[in-house]
Amino acid sequence: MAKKDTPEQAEFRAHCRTWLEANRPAPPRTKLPELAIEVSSEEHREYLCAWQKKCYEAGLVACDYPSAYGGGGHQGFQRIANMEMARANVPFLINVIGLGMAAPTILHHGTEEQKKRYLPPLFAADEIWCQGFSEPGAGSDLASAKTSAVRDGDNWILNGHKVWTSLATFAKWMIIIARHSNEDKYKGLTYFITPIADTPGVTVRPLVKITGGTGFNEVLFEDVVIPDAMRLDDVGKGWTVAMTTLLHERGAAEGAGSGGGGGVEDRIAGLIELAKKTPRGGGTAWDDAVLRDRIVQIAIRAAGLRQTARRGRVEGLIEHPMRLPLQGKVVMTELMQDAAEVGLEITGAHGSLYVQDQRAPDGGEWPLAYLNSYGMTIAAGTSEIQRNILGERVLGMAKSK
Amino acid sequence: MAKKDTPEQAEFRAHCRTWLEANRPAPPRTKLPELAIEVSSEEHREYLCAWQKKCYEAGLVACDYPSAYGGGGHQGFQRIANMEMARANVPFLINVIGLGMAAPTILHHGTEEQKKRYLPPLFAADEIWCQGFSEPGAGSDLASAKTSAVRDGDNWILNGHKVWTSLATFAKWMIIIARHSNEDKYKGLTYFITPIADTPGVTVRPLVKITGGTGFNEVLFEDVVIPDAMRLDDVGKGWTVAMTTLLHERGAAEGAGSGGGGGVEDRIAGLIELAKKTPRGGGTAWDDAVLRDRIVQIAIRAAGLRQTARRGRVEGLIEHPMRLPLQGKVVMTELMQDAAEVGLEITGAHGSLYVQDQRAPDGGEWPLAYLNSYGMTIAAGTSEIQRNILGERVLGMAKSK
Amino acid sequence: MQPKDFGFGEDETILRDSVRKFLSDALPVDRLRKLVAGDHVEAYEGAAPPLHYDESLWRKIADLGWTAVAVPEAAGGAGMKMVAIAALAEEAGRAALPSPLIPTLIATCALREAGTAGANAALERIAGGAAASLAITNAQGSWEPGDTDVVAEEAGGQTVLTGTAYFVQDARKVDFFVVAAKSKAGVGLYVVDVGAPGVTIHADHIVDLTRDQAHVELAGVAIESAAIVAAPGDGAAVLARATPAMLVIVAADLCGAAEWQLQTTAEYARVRTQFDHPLGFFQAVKHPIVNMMIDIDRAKSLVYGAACDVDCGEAGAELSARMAKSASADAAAFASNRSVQLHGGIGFTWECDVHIYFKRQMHNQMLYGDAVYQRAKIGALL
Amino acid sequence: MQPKDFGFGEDETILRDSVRKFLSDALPVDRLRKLVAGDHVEAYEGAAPPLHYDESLWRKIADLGWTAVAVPEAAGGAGMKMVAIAALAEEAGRAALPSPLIPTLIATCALREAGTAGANAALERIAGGAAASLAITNAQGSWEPGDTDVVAEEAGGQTVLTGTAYFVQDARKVDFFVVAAKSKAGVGLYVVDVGAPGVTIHADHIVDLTRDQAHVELAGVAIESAAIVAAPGDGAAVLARATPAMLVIVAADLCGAAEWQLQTTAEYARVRTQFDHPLGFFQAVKHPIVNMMIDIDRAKSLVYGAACDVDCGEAGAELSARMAKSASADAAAFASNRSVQLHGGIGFTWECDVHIYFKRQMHNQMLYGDAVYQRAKIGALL
Repeated sequence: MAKKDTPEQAEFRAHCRTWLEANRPAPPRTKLPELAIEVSSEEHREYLCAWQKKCYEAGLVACDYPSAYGGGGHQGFQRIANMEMARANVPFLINVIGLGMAAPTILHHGTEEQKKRYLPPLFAADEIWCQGFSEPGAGSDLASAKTSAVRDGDNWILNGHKVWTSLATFAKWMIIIARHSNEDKYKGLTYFITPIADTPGVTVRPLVKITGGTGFNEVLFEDVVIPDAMRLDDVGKGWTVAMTTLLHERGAAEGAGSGGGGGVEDRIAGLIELAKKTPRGGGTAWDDAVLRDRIVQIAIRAAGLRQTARRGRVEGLIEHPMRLPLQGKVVMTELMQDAAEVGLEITGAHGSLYVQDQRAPDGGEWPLAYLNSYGMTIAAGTSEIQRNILGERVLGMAKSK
Repeated sequence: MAKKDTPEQAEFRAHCRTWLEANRPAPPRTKLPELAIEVSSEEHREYLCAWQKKCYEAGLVACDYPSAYGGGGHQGFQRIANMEMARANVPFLINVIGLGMAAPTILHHGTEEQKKRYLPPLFAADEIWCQGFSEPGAGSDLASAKTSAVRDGDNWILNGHKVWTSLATFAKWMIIIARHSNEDKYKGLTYFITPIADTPGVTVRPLVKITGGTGFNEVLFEDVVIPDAMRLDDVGKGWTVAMTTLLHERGAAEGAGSGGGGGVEDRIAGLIELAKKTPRGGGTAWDDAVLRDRIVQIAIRAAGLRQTARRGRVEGLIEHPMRLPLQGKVVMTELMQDAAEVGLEITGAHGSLYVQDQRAPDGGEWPLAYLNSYGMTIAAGTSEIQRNILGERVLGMAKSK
Repeated sequence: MQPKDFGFGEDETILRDSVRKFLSDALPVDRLRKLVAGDHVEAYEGAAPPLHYDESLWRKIADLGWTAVAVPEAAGGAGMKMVAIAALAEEAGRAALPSPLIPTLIATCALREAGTAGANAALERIAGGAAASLAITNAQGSWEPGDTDVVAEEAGGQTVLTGTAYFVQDARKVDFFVVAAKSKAGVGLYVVDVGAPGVTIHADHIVDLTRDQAHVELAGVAIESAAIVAAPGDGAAVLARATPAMLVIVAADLCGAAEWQLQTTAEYARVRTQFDHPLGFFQAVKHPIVNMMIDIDRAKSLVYGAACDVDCGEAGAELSARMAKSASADAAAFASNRSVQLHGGIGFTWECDVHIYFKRQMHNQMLYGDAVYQRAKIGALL
Repeated sequence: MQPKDFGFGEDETILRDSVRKFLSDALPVDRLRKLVAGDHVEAYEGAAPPLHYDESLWRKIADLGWTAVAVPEAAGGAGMKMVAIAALAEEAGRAALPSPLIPTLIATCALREAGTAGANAALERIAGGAAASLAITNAQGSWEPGDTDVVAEEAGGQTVLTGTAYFVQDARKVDFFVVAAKSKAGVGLYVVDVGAPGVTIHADHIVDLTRDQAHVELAGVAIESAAIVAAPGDGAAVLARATPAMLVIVAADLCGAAEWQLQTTAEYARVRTQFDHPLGFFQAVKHPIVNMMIDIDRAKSLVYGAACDVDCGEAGAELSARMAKSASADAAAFASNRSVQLHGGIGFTWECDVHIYFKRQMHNQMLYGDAVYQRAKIGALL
């Protein structure tokens, strides 16, 4: 059964609702991207940092973290704040890697000093975080990371190459796993916080996506010196700490997925609208029964996603606690991909026209969205890895690797 | 480029054509099953054995085997005979396991005596063969066979349990792999010919299919004594000999697949006819654009199969020699399955009615064919195993096991 | 505003748990197998279709009050919500229950919409343990009310029904039919007892082993006024209002059976070893099973969403119920396909239980319109 | 009776091998990348769409006689069969060749069907190395001849064309257009030189990096009688007769590019290691790649079957060509999807070549009707 709000929670919910209604920001000059990890313009960064800070100051961010570290000190408030922010359809929080991955990891494995130093500005979006796990040779297989950390007195010297680092152009800090020893694949890893912005030896290079746009980066480390005080947990505990991070990745992905508010709903509504306005034969694409059947299949999947989000909170209708939560990423991203593909199909010959073309339907959104969708089915654990996780953790089948 | 017939081959082709036209048998009293391995009635056995014998006597069977062993002693004749039999749409040859698997294995690994003893009656369908590889615990993983063969002087004592043995109720002989040693998974296997009919200790039990019908069997061996002279090749060579058999399994599957002549073509024609005659809404199911699109997809796949069979013989249009041949089984059986499923869908509520029901469309063929189709996608190497083989042998990817 | 939890609270959870417990005790799969698939020759080759039916089990079910669950309290029932009925149907599907429960629940939902004395009397019988089934489908398989092949005529102040209703579910297990018949004034609905003079039940030979289907011939069956559920002209609207509930029940049954297929196949993948690994090690096995789960979860969420729409009297209930049926039918088709295929050789045999569920799914997928049919209807609503 | 080998004999094999050899030497993928994807900003964000074109390569191609392949011998060409043209197009797809070869072959096939002096003159130009493109599609993207937005009027004994042709392929790389224009007498076809007075080429901003597309504005373009390919009223039939050949050419291009996607992805699966295994060890990688291959082989077989039907003048050529296009478009869509996904992170980057093919496939899938469109047409023919 869905948990009923306690009186305090009910009061907090009301607060969120009132505050959000009163403080909804005007939209930025140019349209926000769908996902926080796709933010690439300085204008959007500024706008979104200011918005997160305002939400934090209103008590809608870090509600359940201890107040000693800048949190609200409550229990079960963040879920409510998230629900209300989604409901109010306000912009997303930009520091998504920080909130979703770095903060819980630091809370769990950090020293008292680390928690006090890093968490408050993270919550306020005064300092943006990024994450350095993937490398050119270690995509899905994170434990084969080769970036090295060599002890040098009270310091460590980092050398290596990280890829897929969203938000790195804006980030002050990165959470990173590095190899201090080659003896054991897993026990040879140690976990650090490393500075990114204005740091000697660090090069952030935006990677170009297949869309032609940027939005994620590669980060090169050349003899980067960091003090031992920036190590998280013990030497050799890197893999364990990384597991804590990944445990929270889903949350980050969900946060990222909620995008500019109702990404999926917008996409589906747009799809139906597109079909109804696109001429085909004597009528519109919507009159084509085969296309309509496809669109309806997409609409059913979207409705299913909505009802599953609802069912996920009804204990009596759940078979396994992780069964619905672990599905979220793969179901949502594959739906967005298929929806974009059907949209592209509807546009027919016009699907050849890209964003700069004045005659491109919906400003070229459909080919752009379709190309971009592969970032979603690949990043943060490919769909293939997600299916492994579901089969192994929920259905108890043998590990495939 | 397609090989041109030599003058001898051209003459043989003309002979096949004339003979088949003159000797086409009247259909049996009840309809033949789709595949040789599904023959289960004595009436059909008799009819089909007589037909194969007649074909053999006319020189259309075993054309390329040495004449010393009852063959025709030619080269490249069998392909022509097969093409002409398919073209003439005559009944299939019943001794499909014998021709496709046992005969080439015996030719390759048998002694002179074995070849002379077993091959001629095999070709004439005087003796039907079956195959004993699969066991309850060893389906796709044949090398884990547990049926034991224990040496006892000049004899071997067999104990074990084989499943999926098509034609066992009619068979005089079985080719079988058995374990003579537990030391090595592969080198512990030896290959035998074993009698089946009227043999003490052998129990043939028809297995019931999900259709409710029979057609394949399990065979139990309890202290069955066979002379060492029935061993094929050396002790410990069982796996190697089995590989020879499996190399020819595709041929057997193709032979089996050609069924009563043009199984796929008949199925597709039937599907379109069904749609055109099935009332739906104001018109017929064929008027439903979504269903029609599905049927057309099936028809395209069937046309593809036809053109691929043609292309398989044009050297200039082939990328890899095994690429098309190794696809045949999985492509054909999955097409048949999907076609039956669409047929079932077309029949709507009437799809609930089974073969005994007088109102069942096409005599209940569609649910029956759909259920039966799983035998085809599972037997003789599941579709999953077929895809492994294609990925490994044709595309050079790493073995998945 | 709708309840966030679909209104699926404590009462519903208790009902569902008790149903699941009862069925897993009373009808474990080996007992089910013996009951419906004991003899393959008798199953499909007999002159008359077999009636695989444990009547004592059915009496226990009626005594437990499951037939009364959907009956309004005013007619002596429990008057539970659609989400509870969905849960009951889901469990029936999970157990592949061979009983007239599903048609009775469906008939109940139709009767609830009529609001007549005749309907009320029929509901009271169901609350008391009687089983019922709709007899509304014509020879072509259409259940659009106006398409019925049964004609109602007035003769001597009485209504007389003539014609045949087809695809009547569990016809040989129920006590009465709710028949749709047309006359000049339109379609009416009538209660006809299975033993009434003029009624002949012709059992169909069907694929599904867990149910019973027939065409029911009505040769001048006289209807008393107390047996009129909906007067001529009112029947079509009653059935239209009941459609979302009917679809939710079939969809829930599909989901429950698909869950059984999922769990059974996953278990097989955990224990069966090939090439020195459990089957589930291989992604060609693991990933399709995960896809089964994803499909089922989508369908199940849609079922409870639609049930809640029915409970809340939402105008959108037809849309959401058709979505639920479409998603459930597709999930079931895929679950059936993979459950047989991934069991390999054994999955193709009569002795392996997967075929029992496979066939029940085939039947339910088509019942009251398959996925393509539902999507065509949805397209018109979007 | 049709040749068993599609008529694909020695001459065709020699042509195909020489084309493949030339392109793999002249345009290896790193050279292709530099040519069409050197700068992502210039590719998509410039005010004018870039023209990625190696004209010297094109001159070599013309000198090798590839434009003459489809031109009848009577017009100075090689007069090769459709199966040879298909092989040429397949190789162009495999190399993702950025050139006007494909539109020229398509225009040639249309001109071949006209049988007029004007068509003959145009064919002679192509045999001599000129490039051409059809300009027959309207603003809505329809290439049904009667839908053209260009109007032909008689003025002072001359034909004058006014209007705009849309979705003209490789418009900035060709020497002349074959324009469909309608008048009271019906649709006619006309040769219009790219530099003729009144012609303005507006380049489109497109996704595909390997080609060039434009809408071509015709502001009172005067046509001499020698430039009339099909008189008013004859144009629609000419295009209808050319349709199977046009579809075969696009389908062959799709197959060739899909084969590149298959081989490139399989190679990645052989060499890239994750979790201590080459990617191809994992069935979630291996099986989809095998499915790519199966789809491609089906499509390729249909392409050569349809080409042979064209060569044999079969009435069924339209059916088989639409099947080939449908199967090829579906094969390409799947190959594109998996080639990016299975390359993982790198596959989503501009530096990985898979996106170049992905985008060419997207373009070709839609060109002259996508898979769903073709199947609707096929349904009407069955």
